[in-house]
Amino acid sequence: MTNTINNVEFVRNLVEDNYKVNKTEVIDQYQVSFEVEKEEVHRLLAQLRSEGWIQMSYLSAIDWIADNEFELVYIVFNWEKPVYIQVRTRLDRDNPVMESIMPIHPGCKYYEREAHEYFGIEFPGNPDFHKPLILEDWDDMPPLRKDFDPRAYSDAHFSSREYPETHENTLGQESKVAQRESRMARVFKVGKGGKK
Amino acid sequence: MREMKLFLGPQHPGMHGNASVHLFVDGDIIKRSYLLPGMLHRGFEKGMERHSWVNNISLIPRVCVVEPDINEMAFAMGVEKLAGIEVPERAHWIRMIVLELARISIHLMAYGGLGGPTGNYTLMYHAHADRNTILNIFEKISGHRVYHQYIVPGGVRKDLPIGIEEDIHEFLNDLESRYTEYRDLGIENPSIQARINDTIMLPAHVVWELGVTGVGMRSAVGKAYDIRKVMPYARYDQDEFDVPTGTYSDATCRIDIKLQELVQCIGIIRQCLEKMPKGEVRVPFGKGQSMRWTVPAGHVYSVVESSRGEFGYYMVSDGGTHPYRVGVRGASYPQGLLGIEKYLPGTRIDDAALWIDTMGVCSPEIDR
Amino acid sequence: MMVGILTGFGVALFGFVWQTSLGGISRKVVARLQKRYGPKWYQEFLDIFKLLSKRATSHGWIFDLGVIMALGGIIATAAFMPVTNDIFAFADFDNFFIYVYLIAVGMLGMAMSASGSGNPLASIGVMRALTTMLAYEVPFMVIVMVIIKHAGTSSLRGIAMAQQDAGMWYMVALPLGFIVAFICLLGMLGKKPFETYIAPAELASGPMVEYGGKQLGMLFIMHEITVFIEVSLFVHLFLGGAENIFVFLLKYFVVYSVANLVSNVNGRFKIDQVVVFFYKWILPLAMIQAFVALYMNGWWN
Amino acid sequence: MESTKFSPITKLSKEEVDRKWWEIGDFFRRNSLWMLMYCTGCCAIELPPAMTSAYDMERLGMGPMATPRQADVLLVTGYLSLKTLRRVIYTYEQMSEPKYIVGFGSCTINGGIYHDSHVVINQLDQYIPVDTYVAGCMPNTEAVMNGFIDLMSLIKNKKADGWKRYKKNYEWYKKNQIDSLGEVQVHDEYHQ
Repeated sequence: MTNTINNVEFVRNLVEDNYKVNKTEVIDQYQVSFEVEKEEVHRLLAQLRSEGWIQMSYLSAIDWIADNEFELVYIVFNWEKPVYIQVRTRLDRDNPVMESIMPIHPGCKYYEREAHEYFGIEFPGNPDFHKPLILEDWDDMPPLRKDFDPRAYSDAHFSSREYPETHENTLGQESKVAQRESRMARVFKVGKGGKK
Repeated sequence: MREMKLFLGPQHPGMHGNASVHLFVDGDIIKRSYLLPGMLHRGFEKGMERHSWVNNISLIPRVCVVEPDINEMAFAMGVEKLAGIEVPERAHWIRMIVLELARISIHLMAYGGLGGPTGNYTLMYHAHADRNTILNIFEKISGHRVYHQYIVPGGVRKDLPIGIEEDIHEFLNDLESRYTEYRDLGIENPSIQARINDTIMLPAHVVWELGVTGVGMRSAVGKAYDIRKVMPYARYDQDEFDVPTGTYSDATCRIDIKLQELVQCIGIIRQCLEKMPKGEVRVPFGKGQSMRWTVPAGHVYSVVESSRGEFGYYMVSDGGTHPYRVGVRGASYPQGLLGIEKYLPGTRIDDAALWIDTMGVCSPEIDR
Repeated sequence: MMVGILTGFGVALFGFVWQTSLGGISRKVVARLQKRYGPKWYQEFLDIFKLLSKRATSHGWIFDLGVIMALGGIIATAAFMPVTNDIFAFADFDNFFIYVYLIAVGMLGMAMSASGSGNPLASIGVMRALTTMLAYEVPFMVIVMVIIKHAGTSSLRGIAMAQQDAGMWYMVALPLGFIVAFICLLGMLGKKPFETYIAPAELASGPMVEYGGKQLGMLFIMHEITVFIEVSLFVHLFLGGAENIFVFLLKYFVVYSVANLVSNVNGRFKIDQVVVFFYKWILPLAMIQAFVALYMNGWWN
Repeated sequence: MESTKFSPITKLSKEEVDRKWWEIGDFFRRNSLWMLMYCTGCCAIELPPAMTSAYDMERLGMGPMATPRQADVLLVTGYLSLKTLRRVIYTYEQMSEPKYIVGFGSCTINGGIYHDSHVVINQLDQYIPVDTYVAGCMPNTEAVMNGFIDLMSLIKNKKADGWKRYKKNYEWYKKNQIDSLGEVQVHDEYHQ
């Protein structure tokens, strides 16, 4: 294996010369991540594929709800020059549309379907991205968005087992409830900035 | 013959996981087939965002039930890379022992799984008997047979119990002595060879198109593409082991590669047991309040070589006490969904269950 | 006549009880082969009576009639089966072709009810059962014809007496024929190398997919008696019948456990491989044996 | 004076005769339980060691069966997502009476580690009648074998009557199922 340091250098020069890269991060000698504009993703992935980064490892999205954006991540890998390249782009959160990359990597047809189902991102070009894949008869918003609360959905739809609070004293010990309450009180006092 | 619809459905003796394959059959030949995933979906990635970094240690191994240690290792390495923790030397070697023991147990289960669809139940019984010895060793090491929660960010939960080396050595010698018997019962058995020779092919262009990794890729491309060699983690670079490869990838070649990998794992564990230094096993994280431990912001994709291929965790942290986003790249995702849709048609019904086993499709990884 | 009918039922009942207990014992033998203990020896009885105690859904009258026809046909066949030289139901009705004809009645009954159950897996299983039957019947018939030609009579007891008088079993006299017949026996019993029609991994136990409590119990009884017929047929044809009951039981036990052990170390063939295997390897062997036995009657008689 | 040797034979009423036959049937049902080969969740990884040479379930007379028609025990192993629960209900209703259910792991008792997940039900008992539970998040294989022996003793003293409960208050179960699952009808994407 060639020395991995110059692999990362090779990748950085290759990408930064021909594309407008917002941010570059070298995580370690095996991983590099680039933030690129939405329009350049296809060209970048096609060129990386021709350079040898042929395997599409992962495709998913992150929901930055604070700045109202989705972030799509494509991770490609080259077994000859072992560097994982993360290509990240930002999409607007209200109508997230991203051209499908099936012509470049046919293997990511189901990754895109899953991203659509979990985040609601449209992938025109992928023949059946809108079909339900994992969830069946799902009536709520796409579940992996940050503003979806699974606990509320679970309490609303599924009844859970109630455990009675009555702890009857079978062994004749003196009750421990008082100790428990005083300990909880101390914990809250500490929690609210009280001295240790 | 009009086209019939059959279900290699969620409830089927040939289907090991819990996914439903819809087969459109003409006579015995499969015309179209679709995998319907989602039976084992439990909102795992959403659950990760609701648990703190330390709570996730108990949720992580429950992703893929067949190889929990691979998930723990990938999660631990990711968190260490984000937080910049340096794991003590002995922990590296203990992690390698646990990972390789897990790899032996998975290969035994996969080899025993070959007995199910082909009908040779004796092979399945023998393989599961040996796998159970490994589970007992794991119970001694970590207290639980299947979900160990043993590899944690910062090293290993606690040191190996005293006297575990003898158990491991005894098991390895016993397994090695019966290796030829295993080969005769399975791969050299003419009635099973009739089922797996020159069938269920995986040509090289399909490997690149689907993104198949691991044994499938190594058996088709012929190069030693193994993450333990290409991107060595946890002292794999200080161990001598070679990676078996092949170019003509039919079911026999893939199963043969798995058996040769089994032998390599035995060699790795023996070297680890000798080279393991004494000393610390774990670096504590989060100065006492481990529930409020925060990991600095960043993106990382940590990868581990599982028995079925490249198993990756894509982790994003925004500096809080909870992971912001965790994506799991299952090793059998490409073969499972796209592979079954494009490359299962054309085989017979009897080969469907065998196709799913030898390709290593594991449905909990696909649904998460 | 009445005595004949009663002994006929006696033989069928004996065949069922003996084969079921032998099935339990052979499950323990196979368990030891697989490094475990295995069930109680009377486990097969427990399974059958448990099935008979359960309520089950019925898929129409063809489904139920077929099961009754299958069980009736098989019990009728077992009634004609001679156990030893002097224990038999009907003196001159133990002709070989009676068994071939009556077994077909049982098998067709089961095929009719399986396809009546409406499950596509069951119909595929039935198709496979008939093709496997086609595959192993032809070589078996060739060998049996040779035996009948040589023994001069086609009555089972006659063949057994011929072997006992000559003191030379057909196993030794027709070695190739013995091997061919044993492999065909594996096919008849539905043992592992040729078990494609009840393959759980592909067809979820083939024709027996839709059978529930009582029907499945009756099918299990039918299967046990079928195994009894086939193995005792094999014993009479090749191992020279039996003078007394213990010799018969011993020969039966040896043949059945050898077939069981062979089957438990082999995988399953696919359906086309089964037919190709029989017609490419077993049929020529049977032909060679027939040619040697009929035209080159030199060295052994 | 009547002879004390032959006490008059008390004429058993019809119910007692049925109960006697049912007890004999219970003996056979208890000693030859057939489990359904259906790995619904992640606790199913403890079944192979239980079935094979390590713990050998066949000693208890249990064996895996291929289809719901032939099986009498449905092992609900592990958590149940909505999709799996629809198919488990389908399978349960196909099984022949008398049928039993064993719930594996804490996910069938109270949702376990996925109690806050939007796809996993929290309490299996609301949807199908469960006869006995095996606790533990992945119960140990010994616990699995103990669960089977518990089921056998339940059958012995006639407490394993889940299928009777299901028949008696069928509407209650159906209402719970419809509330949580929307509809129990299974129509997949590829149903033509």
